[in-house]
Amino acid sequence: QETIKVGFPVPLTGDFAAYNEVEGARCMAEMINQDGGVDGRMFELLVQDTGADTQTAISLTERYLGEDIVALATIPFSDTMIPVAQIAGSQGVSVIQAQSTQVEMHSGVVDNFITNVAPDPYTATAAANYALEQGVQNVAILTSDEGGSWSAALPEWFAEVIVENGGTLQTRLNYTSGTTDWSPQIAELRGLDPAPDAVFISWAMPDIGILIRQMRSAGLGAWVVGSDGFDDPSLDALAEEDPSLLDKVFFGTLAPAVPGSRIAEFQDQCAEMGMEVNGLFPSLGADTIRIIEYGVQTAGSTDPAAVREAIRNAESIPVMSVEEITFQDTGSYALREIPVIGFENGERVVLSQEIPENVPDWQ
Amino acid sequence: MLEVRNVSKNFGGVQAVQSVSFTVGDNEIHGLIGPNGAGKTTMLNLISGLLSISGGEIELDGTPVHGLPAEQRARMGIARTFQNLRLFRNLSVRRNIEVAEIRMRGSKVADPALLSDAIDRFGLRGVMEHTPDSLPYGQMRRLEIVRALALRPKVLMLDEPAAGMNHAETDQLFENLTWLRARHPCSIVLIEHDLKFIMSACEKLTVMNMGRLLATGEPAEISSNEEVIKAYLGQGTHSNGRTKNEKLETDA
Amino acid sequence: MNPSQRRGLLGSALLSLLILLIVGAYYLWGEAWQARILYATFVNLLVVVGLQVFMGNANLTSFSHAAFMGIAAYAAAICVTPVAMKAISLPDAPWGLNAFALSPWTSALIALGITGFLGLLTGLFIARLTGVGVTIVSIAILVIVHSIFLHRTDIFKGNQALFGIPKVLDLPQITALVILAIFGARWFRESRFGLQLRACADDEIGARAMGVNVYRTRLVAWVLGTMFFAVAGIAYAFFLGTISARPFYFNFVFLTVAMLILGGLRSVSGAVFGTLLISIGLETIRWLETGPEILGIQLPQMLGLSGLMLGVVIVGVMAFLPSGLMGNREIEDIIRPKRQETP
Amino acid sequence: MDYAIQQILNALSFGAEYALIALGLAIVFSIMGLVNFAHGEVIAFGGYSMVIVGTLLTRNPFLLMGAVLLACVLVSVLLERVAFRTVRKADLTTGLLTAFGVSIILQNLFLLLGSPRPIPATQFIFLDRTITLGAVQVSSLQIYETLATAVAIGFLLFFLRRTTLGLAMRAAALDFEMVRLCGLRANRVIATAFAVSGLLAGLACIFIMARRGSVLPHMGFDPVLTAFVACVIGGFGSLPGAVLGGFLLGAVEVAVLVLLPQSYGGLAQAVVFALVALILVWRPDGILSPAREKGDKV
Amino acid sequence: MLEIQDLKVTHGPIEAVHGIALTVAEGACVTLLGPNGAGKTSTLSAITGTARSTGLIRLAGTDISRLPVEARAKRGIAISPEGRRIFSNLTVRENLVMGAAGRRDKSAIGSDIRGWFEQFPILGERRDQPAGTLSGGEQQMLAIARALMSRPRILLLDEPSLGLAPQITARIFDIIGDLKRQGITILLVEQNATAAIELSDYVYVLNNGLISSEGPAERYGDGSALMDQITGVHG
Ligand SMILES: Nc1ncnc2c1ncn2[C@@H]1O[C@H](COP(=O)(O)OP(=O)(O)OP(=O)(O)O)[C@@H](O)[C@H]1O
Ligand SMILES: Nc1ncnc2c1ncn2[C@@H]1O[C@H](COP(=O)(O)OP(=O)(O)OP(=O)(O)O)[C@@H](O)[C@H]1O
Ligand SMILES: [Mg+2]
Ligand SMILES: [Mg+2]
Repeated sequence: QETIKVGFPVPLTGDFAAYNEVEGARCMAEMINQDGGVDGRMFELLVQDTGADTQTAISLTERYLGEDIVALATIPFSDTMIPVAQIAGSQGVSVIQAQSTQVEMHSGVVDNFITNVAPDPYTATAAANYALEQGVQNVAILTSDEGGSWSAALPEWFAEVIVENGGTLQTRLNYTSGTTDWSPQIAELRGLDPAPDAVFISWAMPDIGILIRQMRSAGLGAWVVGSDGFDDPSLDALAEEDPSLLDKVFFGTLAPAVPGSRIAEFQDQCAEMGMEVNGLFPSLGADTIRIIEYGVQTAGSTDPAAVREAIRNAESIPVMSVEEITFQDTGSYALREIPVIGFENGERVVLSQEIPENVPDWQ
Repeated sequence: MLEVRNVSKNFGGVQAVQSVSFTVGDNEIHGLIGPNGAGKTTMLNLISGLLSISGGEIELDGTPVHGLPAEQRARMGIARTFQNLRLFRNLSVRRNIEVAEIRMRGSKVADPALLSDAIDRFGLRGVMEHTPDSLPYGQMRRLEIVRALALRPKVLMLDEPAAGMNHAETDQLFENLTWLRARHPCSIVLIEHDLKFIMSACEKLTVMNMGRLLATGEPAEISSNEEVIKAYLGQGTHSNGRTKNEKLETDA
Repeated sequence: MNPSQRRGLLGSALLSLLILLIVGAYYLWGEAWQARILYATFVNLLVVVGLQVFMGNANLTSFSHAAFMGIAAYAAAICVTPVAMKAISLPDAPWGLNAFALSPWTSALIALGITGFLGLLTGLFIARLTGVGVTIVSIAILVIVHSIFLHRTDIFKGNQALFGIPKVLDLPQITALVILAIFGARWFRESRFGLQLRACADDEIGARAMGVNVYRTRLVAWVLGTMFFAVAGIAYAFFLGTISARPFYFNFVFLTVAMLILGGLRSVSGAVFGTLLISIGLETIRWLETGPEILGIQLPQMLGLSGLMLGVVIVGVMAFLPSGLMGNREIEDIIRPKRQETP
Repeated sequence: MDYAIQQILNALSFGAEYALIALGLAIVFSIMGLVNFAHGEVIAFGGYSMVIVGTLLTRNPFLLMGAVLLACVLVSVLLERVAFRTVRKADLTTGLLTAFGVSIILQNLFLLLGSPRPIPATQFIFLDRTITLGAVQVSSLQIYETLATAVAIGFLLFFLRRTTLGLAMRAAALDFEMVRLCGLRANRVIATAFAVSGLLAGLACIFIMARRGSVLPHMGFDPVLTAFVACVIGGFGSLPGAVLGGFLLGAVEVAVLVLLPQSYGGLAQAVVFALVALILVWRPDGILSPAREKGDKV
Repeated sequence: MLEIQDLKVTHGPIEAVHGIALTVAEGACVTLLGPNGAGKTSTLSAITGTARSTGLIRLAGTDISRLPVEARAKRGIAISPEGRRIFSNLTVRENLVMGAAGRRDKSAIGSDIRGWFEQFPILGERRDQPAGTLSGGEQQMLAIARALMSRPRILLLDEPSLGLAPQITARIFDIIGDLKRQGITILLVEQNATAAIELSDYVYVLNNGLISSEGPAERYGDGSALMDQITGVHG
């Protein structure tokens, strides 16, 4: 019986190891295999570490292509995804990425790319919509060039939606990664008149933890709004110190990973099977497997092109993180509900969940 | 001809050289002597350009050189050795010499056989592929001289070339210098504390003391100069016979 | 040509033979995907040999090579990418950068020119410094260039991909470049500049007193080194088709410096051996990391081993072989030791 | 006006942190000519020990501080023993590269045994309280840090200039064997230097942890890179130079952040490093020491 | 005081001294003569422990050949080494303090330093200058003074007159004479055979790593007979 081979030339070490989608993918593949596979076909994951190096990812890709894979996934950065997709494309194989939100993957540069999530403007819009509901008018955004469009353009999209709805963008402030002292930026924020209602930053731990803490102790009560970078278990540590620190914090993200959600349930199941899956990003790997499962089932074969065709044409594909996603209208990214997550007594709660309609023009 | 006129040098508060003048004639072996710390090495550094002068002038064959960088002076023919050896540790003896010779490659080298003869004469032939570290001290000193010679110097300045050598070796050095002068006529400035060596080798002496010029002249004049005796040679008042010996040798 | 230059030619020829043997082995027995690894190794080899030119001969530590490589890669990429592609990848580029496309040759020449010019400009500063000063300023160059790549996203796309670069080069071409580089670096080492630079490294004052213009010698080596990095950068862009700022930063610097010092920075052969050894070693470790089965024994997964090993190699070499595998020797010194002249 | 004072205070606090780290680098450099890039990993090690001790033994912040200091001192001395002792006689390049190697090893160990994610450790956060003085706000941490730096520099200067052990440290940098010939256990002298540097790293670690509340494998790299630059501006190996360089960098960094138009904000680091490069070209031996003429002397 | 048997000294693969025996009696001054490269410095390095050696080295009856360098120094061996090896970044004064670093009676250090500044006034003038900027001869004086700052039981001097002006050379030999009278044991390596022999009680001549001749100083007269032996000029 043939197997369903999926290649994972991904960073298991180095600065980007936290993306590790293999964790979720392994667990989901194991679950499906234990249930007898996809019409008797078992999943087989080919995994090797790239240390986030593009060259290595590419040579591993070529190697996996020689082993009849159905699809492959790699680090969610376009500088690696594009060449990997180009090479995979030459053999008809698709790249199915679980976490990639970068917009330029959808500019038509490759046609064999599918991502399980929606691009950055969607998260920005969902967050902005919720902020507007809370009466936010005046916003300040913090940007950095270091995270690509995620950290530089995403805040702008957020501001665009706010401004379109009658709000004001008061200022843009800049920062660099590894900031452990935000005093200069906070001094600037304190100088704003009127005081901002919300501060948007698309960034990650630990820097944002420090920012939130320093803002609060400097007496700045504005909402702190963010994107999927906030979706990290270590943010919850702030609640241990003082749950009220997180009271006015929320973020738009890729999928709802809150207590009681499907993702949390999945993580529990994995833990029972002895496979540790931590955090949102690794869990999303399970969606990749579910998407491929659907494709293989529908196509009735492991021919990569047929599988991709099946996935793109599906009205609805059931995945782990949400009930369903679809690629019918978009071709390369999933239209799915974007959750906005906030905190109640330090616990994550879903504040809103929608497929935003008013996404700024990004294409 | 090298002419030093009213040259001074101070390091912060230390007046290492104060308005010193002397002339080294063509083809002359000129001794530069004086007590420790008199400023001899400093004077060499000033002439070779490793230190910039605080005042005065230095001329080589009538061209002022005191404004030029050290490497340019070396190319003009001011070569030197160092009191604390400065050989290229990771280069073989051959290549140590080559570094100095390279400068000459563009121009037509006068007397191409000079180096080869010097290498034989100074006993380096057998160690051409060795690195300096593995050589005995005396041989390193000789290598410094040959290396300086590769610049085909007009003025060759030697800073205590006989330090650490015994009498036999000093004698041999003396012979080598004599040979050298016959083979490659040039002015030689010689700093030494071995008075016997100085007195027999030099045609002219300049004595420095505490940064100042004390006297300059023929060895015979110098050795009978009261001030020089007082400041440098010593008056034989010491308890052991050593200084008397030295005097004797001086007179010889 | 003097004897050391003749030996230099011999040594370069031997190293080239080694390179050709490796490439030959690939064509005979290799699998397609290994071509990538080989190509990447050769790009690194270009960089490491270029590093040897300055770091090895001057015995100064510089970390800016990744920056120069990046500059050349971007310059070549921006010039060569077809206009239609640039409309997608660089829609906001200023100064009409996205309105023209040049032939690969012209693009490469422009990239070399720009990098060389910047090499000269930075060299004017670097050549004045010694010791840690050089390291610091080189780090400054690396950080500044990286910041600009990140900041001017309209031109460089920052950490995002600049894609659509046509694939111009392949294994045969880079093999030729590597061989050229080896001859070049060896020629430099044995040239008057190389010799003078090595003398400066041992004793700067001594060298000046021997008529060596320290400043100019360092400058020449620095600029020449940047040309090697430029070629490597162009080769990188012309093969991969996609570049970003990420690979041209500290990680790459560490890797290449480790390669250089394993082989021994004083020798070109050392640079070559170091690169080959570390590349092979990393491939092996990468395979071991994933927990393969050897002789029926299932090894555990050991992630992070490759990074660890890189550090261990650096520390180990520095401690036990401070001048690297080759030290002062070149390949021909091992195969045909110098005859000692009899006195 | 208040705003200006506020930003000046910020600059001081940035500077104090750099100065503290730079001191740790400078002391090792002045003793054995080693550019210790692994200093940042010593700091990170302090952070990880805090996590371990904090979860296993005690959550008492003061005991934890002791544990962090001890851990940093121990690991610093251990590094000297296993890695740096072998390259003691080697030249600058060798030492620098060894330190790089050690830094890579430690970072990967943290990754392997710890996690690529930040691990929270929030026990020191209580140090970071905002104090309002009129319209100006200062963090208590900023005050502690500036004080700690001042005390450290005072103590170190006294130690190096006035005690035999201090003298021996400086002497060992020049001629290790000769120090032994003078009858001193030179190994111990150098170990002491590393212990002092570890202590400084521990102090810096406490302040950093108080600010960020979590550890990361590469958390030490950036601050040490900056501190390294501070050292060089001040004249490598000079302790007052390190402090001065640290404060100067802090000032430049805040100034660039505040004065540069926000659209150029991404270039802040570039501007800082460009300034550094220019300073170095102007004064190769650091701003404190005008280029000294040495002639043929060493 | 010092007794050496079958001493072999190696520098890496090179054996510089091939098995020599040597005795320095308590309070005596013994001179080691020999051409360049004979192994004189190597012998001294073996005694201080800075060179690798085999054989017996006994100081005041105890075998010290296994002791580390600093322990030997603590037992009273001091050296003014070849190449002077002053601490160039430390000031002149600090160099002297370093010399006394192993000493227990800290109180007398200050007066000892003043004593040396009287002996060598130029050093006094340069007391706060980095020692690296001293002239060659000044450094030599400093090296000797530093060795004596430890108040050693046995003093090893490696070519103390190297680079010194005649007057200072004379002074150095005077000082050595004084030290001898004070009962300090001295092992002297010198190129200046005449002066050295005059001072010393016993003489060893080293050639190519072996002792080629030895005897009481008187036997060598003014040393001129030795000149023929000490000819090993390389080349
Ligand atoms: N770079 C410097 N900085 C400060 N003082 C210096 C420097 N170089 C030399 N001096 C001082 O200048 C004086 C002259 O030194 P110099 O080396 O010229 O003496 P010298 O005549 O060569 O003595 P010797 O015979 O002992 O070698 C010395 O007292 C020395 O301390
Ligand atoms: N560090 C070393 N490495 C290799 N060889 C050495 C080393 N030190 C000394 N030698 C060799 O050992 C031999 C003896 O050297 P040593 O320095 O003991 O001679 P010496 O009698 O003190 O001579 P000099 O009068 O020149 O000081 C020489 O041939 C020398 O080349
Ligand atoms: Mg002198
Ligand atoms: Mg000797």
